[in-house]
Amino acid sequence: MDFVAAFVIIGGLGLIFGGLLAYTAQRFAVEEDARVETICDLLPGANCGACGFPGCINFAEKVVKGEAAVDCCVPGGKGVCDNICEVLGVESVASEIKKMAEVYCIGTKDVAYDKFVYHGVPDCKAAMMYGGGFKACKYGCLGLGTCVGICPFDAMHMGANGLPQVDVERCTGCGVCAKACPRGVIRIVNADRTGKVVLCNSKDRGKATRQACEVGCIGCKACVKACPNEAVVVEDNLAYIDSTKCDDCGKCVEACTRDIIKNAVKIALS
Amino acid sequence: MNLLAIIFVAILANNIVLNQFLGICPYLGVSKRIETSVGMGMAVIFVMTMSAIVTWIVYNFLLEPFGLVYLRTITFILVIAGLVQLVETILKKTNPTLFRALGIYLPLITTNCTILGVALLNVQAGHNIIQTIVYAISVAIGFTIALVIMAGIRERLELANVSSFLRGAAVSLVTAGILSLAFMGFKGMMTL
Amino acid sequence: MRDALRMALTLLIIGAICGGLLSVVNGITAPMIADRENQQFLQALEGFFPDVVKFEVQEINGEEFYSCYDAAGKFIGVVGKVKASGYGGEISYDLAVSDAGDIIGIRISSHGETPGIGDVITKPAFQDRVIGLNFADPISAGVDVDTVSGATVSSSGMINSIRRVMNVVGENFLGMEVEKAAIDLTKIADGTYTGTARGFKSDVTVEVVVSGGKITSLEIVSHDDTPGISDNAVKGMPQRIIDAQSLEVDVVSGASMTSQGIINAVFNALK
Amino acid sequence: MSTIAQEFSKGLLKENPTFRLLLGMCPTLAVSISAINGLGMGVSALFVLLCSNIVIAALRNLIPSKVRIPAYILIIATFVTIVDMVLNAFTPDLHKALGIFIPLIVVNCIILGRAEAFARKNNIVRSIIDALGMGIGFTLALTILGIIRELFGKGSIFGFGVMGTAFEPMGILATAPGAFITLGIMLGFVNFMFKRLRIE
Repeated sequence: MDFVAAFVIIGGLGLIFGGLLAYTAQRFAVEEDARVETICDLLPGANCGACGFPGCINFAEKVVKGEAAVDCCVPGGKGVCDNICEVLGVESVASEIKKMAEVYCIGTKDVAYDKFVYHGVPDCKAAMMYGGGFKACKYGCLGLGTCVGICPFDAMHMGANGLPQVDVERCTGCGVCAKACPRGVIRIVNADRTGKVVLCNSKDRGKATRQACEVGCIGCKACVKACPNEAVVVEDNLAYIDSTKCDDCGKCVEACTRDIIKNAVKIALS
Repeated sequence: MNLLAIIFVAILANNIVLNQFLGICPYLGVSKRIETSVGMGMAVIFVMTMSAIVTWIVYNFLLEPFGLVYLRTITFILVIAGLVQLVETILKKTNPTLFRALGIYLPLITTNCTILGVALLNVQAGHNIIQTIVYAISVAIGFTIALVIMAGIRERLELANVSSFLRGAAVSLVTAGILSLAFMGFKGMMTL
Repeated sequence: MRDALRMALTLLIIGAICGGLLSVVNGITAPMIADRENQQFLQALEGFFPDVVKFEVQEINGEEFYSCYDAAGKFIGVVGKVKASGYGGEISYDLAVSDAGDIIGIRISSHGETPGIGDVITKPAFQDRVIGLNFADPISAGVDVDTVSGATVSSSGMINSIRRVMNVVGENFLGMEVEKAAIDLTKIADGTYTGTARGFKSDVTVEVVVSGGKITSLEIVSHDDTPGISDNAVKGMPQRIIDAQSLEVDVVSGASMTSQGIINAVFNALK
Repeated sequence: MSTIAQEFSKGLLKENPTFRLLLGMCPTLAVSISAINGLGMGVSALFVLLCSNIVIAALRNLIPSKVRIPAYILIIATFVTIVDMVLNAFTPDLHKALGIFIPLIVVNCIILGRAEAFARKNNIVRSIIDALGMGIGFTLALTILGIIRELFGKGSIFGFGVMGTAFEPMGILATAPGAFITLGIMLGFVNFMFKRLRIE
């Protein structure tokens, strides 16, 4: 008797709930393309927003509806793009360029002077609210690690010199740090570029830069004159090197009095 | 046991999260933002009350007459799982943003110790149907209060200067410890 | 429609199999557990009554009382599995009373008292004060059995509960005339009497006026129990006692200690 | 697919259920008052996790995805009740020690968590290994927590007095706040170790 009662009661409850769930599943059915979930599993899931959509789930829905390009996912790169195309049955159009973040400032504590001592919330955006930041240079890196905290791939670590360092292997070029940096010190560049690069972001005129920092670019154009391939151009007191034209000859480095031009190729961090 | 005593004890003196340790996984997981906490609180209130009623009925009309008291845990957990799945499907349709915000923690309500705990406590204490409902609602409110307080604190903790190792769950556990210390103060005032 | 059926059927089958499996396993294990528990409790009883062989269970308003018999079938005593309310919530304990009415043992089975303070009730320091007392001795917290300092709430809770259980045991098992708080008003001469007893955490003094074999007025002269909590006891109890013209009134819930204190105080006044 | 060894070792350290995945908090906090309790809870949870992973992995294709959670819960609850009954009947003293923890296992998030995240997608062999890894990781975490709380809370380990009579036990560790704070600091310590190991 005991066996039958247990058998019937639990079985009965199971049946009631099975039926109830089946009914609600139909009545509240949400039309959802199965492919959305499969694609969502393929994506890195960092919700970094590099594709321009709020979170991977939204991107997956849009790409299935065809409202988003297949290779939007920057962190995923070619691999993810191929998988998506496979799921959607579309021919892959992945571009092979791998992107990377670069910190355009080498103004460490000892070379770049502070306007005042800041003991507020350890966050660059918060520091900016106090008279535009405690550093004399208006464009330099504040070193409070907003980018370190926000990086979804844990690719950004604070260096011993107080400036953030990019971990080349981990960085996927998603650009979250570039958007987060209130000073615009971080730029997204091609990971495989070679030649030289001007590691400064200061658009002040020479006199102001000299007062703020010992290594800031003063826009003296010495590098422009020294470069045999016209790879260097100066716009509002700041030098930029075009990596496609630069053949890494190093003449600009000798010409530069401020020791601000470094190698583009980074040695892997860890 | 008059109802006022039940309500007071369930919410303050013997808070289900801070004094009885039940429901910690969603408590830590969802209390990052106040909106999700309130959403989770509402879902828990609904599921807990419904499951308290249904389990009371099942226990008193199905299990006890047939002397199948040993099936108590399994039937309760089946009822709770069914109800949670129901809430999940309905929520997915009516409020998808809250559904995504709760994410993994909605199915985890099923294994949420509070709901099974309340069902078992009601049966053990021999509450009648009204006491069961009042107890379930007040425990759920206690859970929501603890959740919202925690969410409020954690939102401020994001900006605080917490060392990188203690950030996230570690610091919220220590905060929960201090909160539990505070709630312990109510314990002496009134006991069931 | 088809997968709806499949869903319902899956749950049905899994549920049924689980239910069946459980009942089979229960069928095997339940009898074993039952008689082992029986054995276990018998050993526990032997702790109190060495030569117990058989016991009967009787339930009185929610609490189980085990009357024990020796080999010759002679009634040798009662063990009650009873509850008291302490500081940290309910305390469940076993109280063993011999057929002569002496308390021969106490065993605390579960309590929520704060470790290090309230759990003195599990230690001889408290239990020896009560063991050996006879049914006839009046046991009331603070007057006959002083509470353990620092754990007043826990120990007075226990003592009041022991008094209550002794009355129940006396009445139902030992056939003694319950002398407890039922004072015979007619025998008391008119006049005003004062008495004190232990309330929640302070002494409660009352002034009782008796005339014509009736309590005409009952006033609480002094107490300093927790304001707010004890107020409704201070207001409620006198009226209840006067209406009932006896001390067998139930306590004001939520302030049971103070109410019990008032009853004991009146009892001491009219004793 | 990662190798068998990786599958097993990830449960111990990298994805330790208590310290990294933050699952199974309720029993961890409630039970780790003493080392023997922690061990007991860990072992019984491991056993149930193993059985349920096997059965769920075996049935993974038969159960329609819409009703998978109620079905898994039914299976887990059945195993827990069976373990409870069998222990109660055949090894009463072990059951007495583990008594209150066994019903707690039903609501242990690890088991449903692993069933939902792993056993549903992998074959039986992998599920067994995952269950072993996770179960032992959980037991380790619980025992360590139990040792710490018992050592400072009562001055003993596994019941043996260690700290001598002069030691004034910290009563708070036996209570609710103590559990929260100890686990919080333990999590901080584990994060610290992970950051340290990765950098070196």
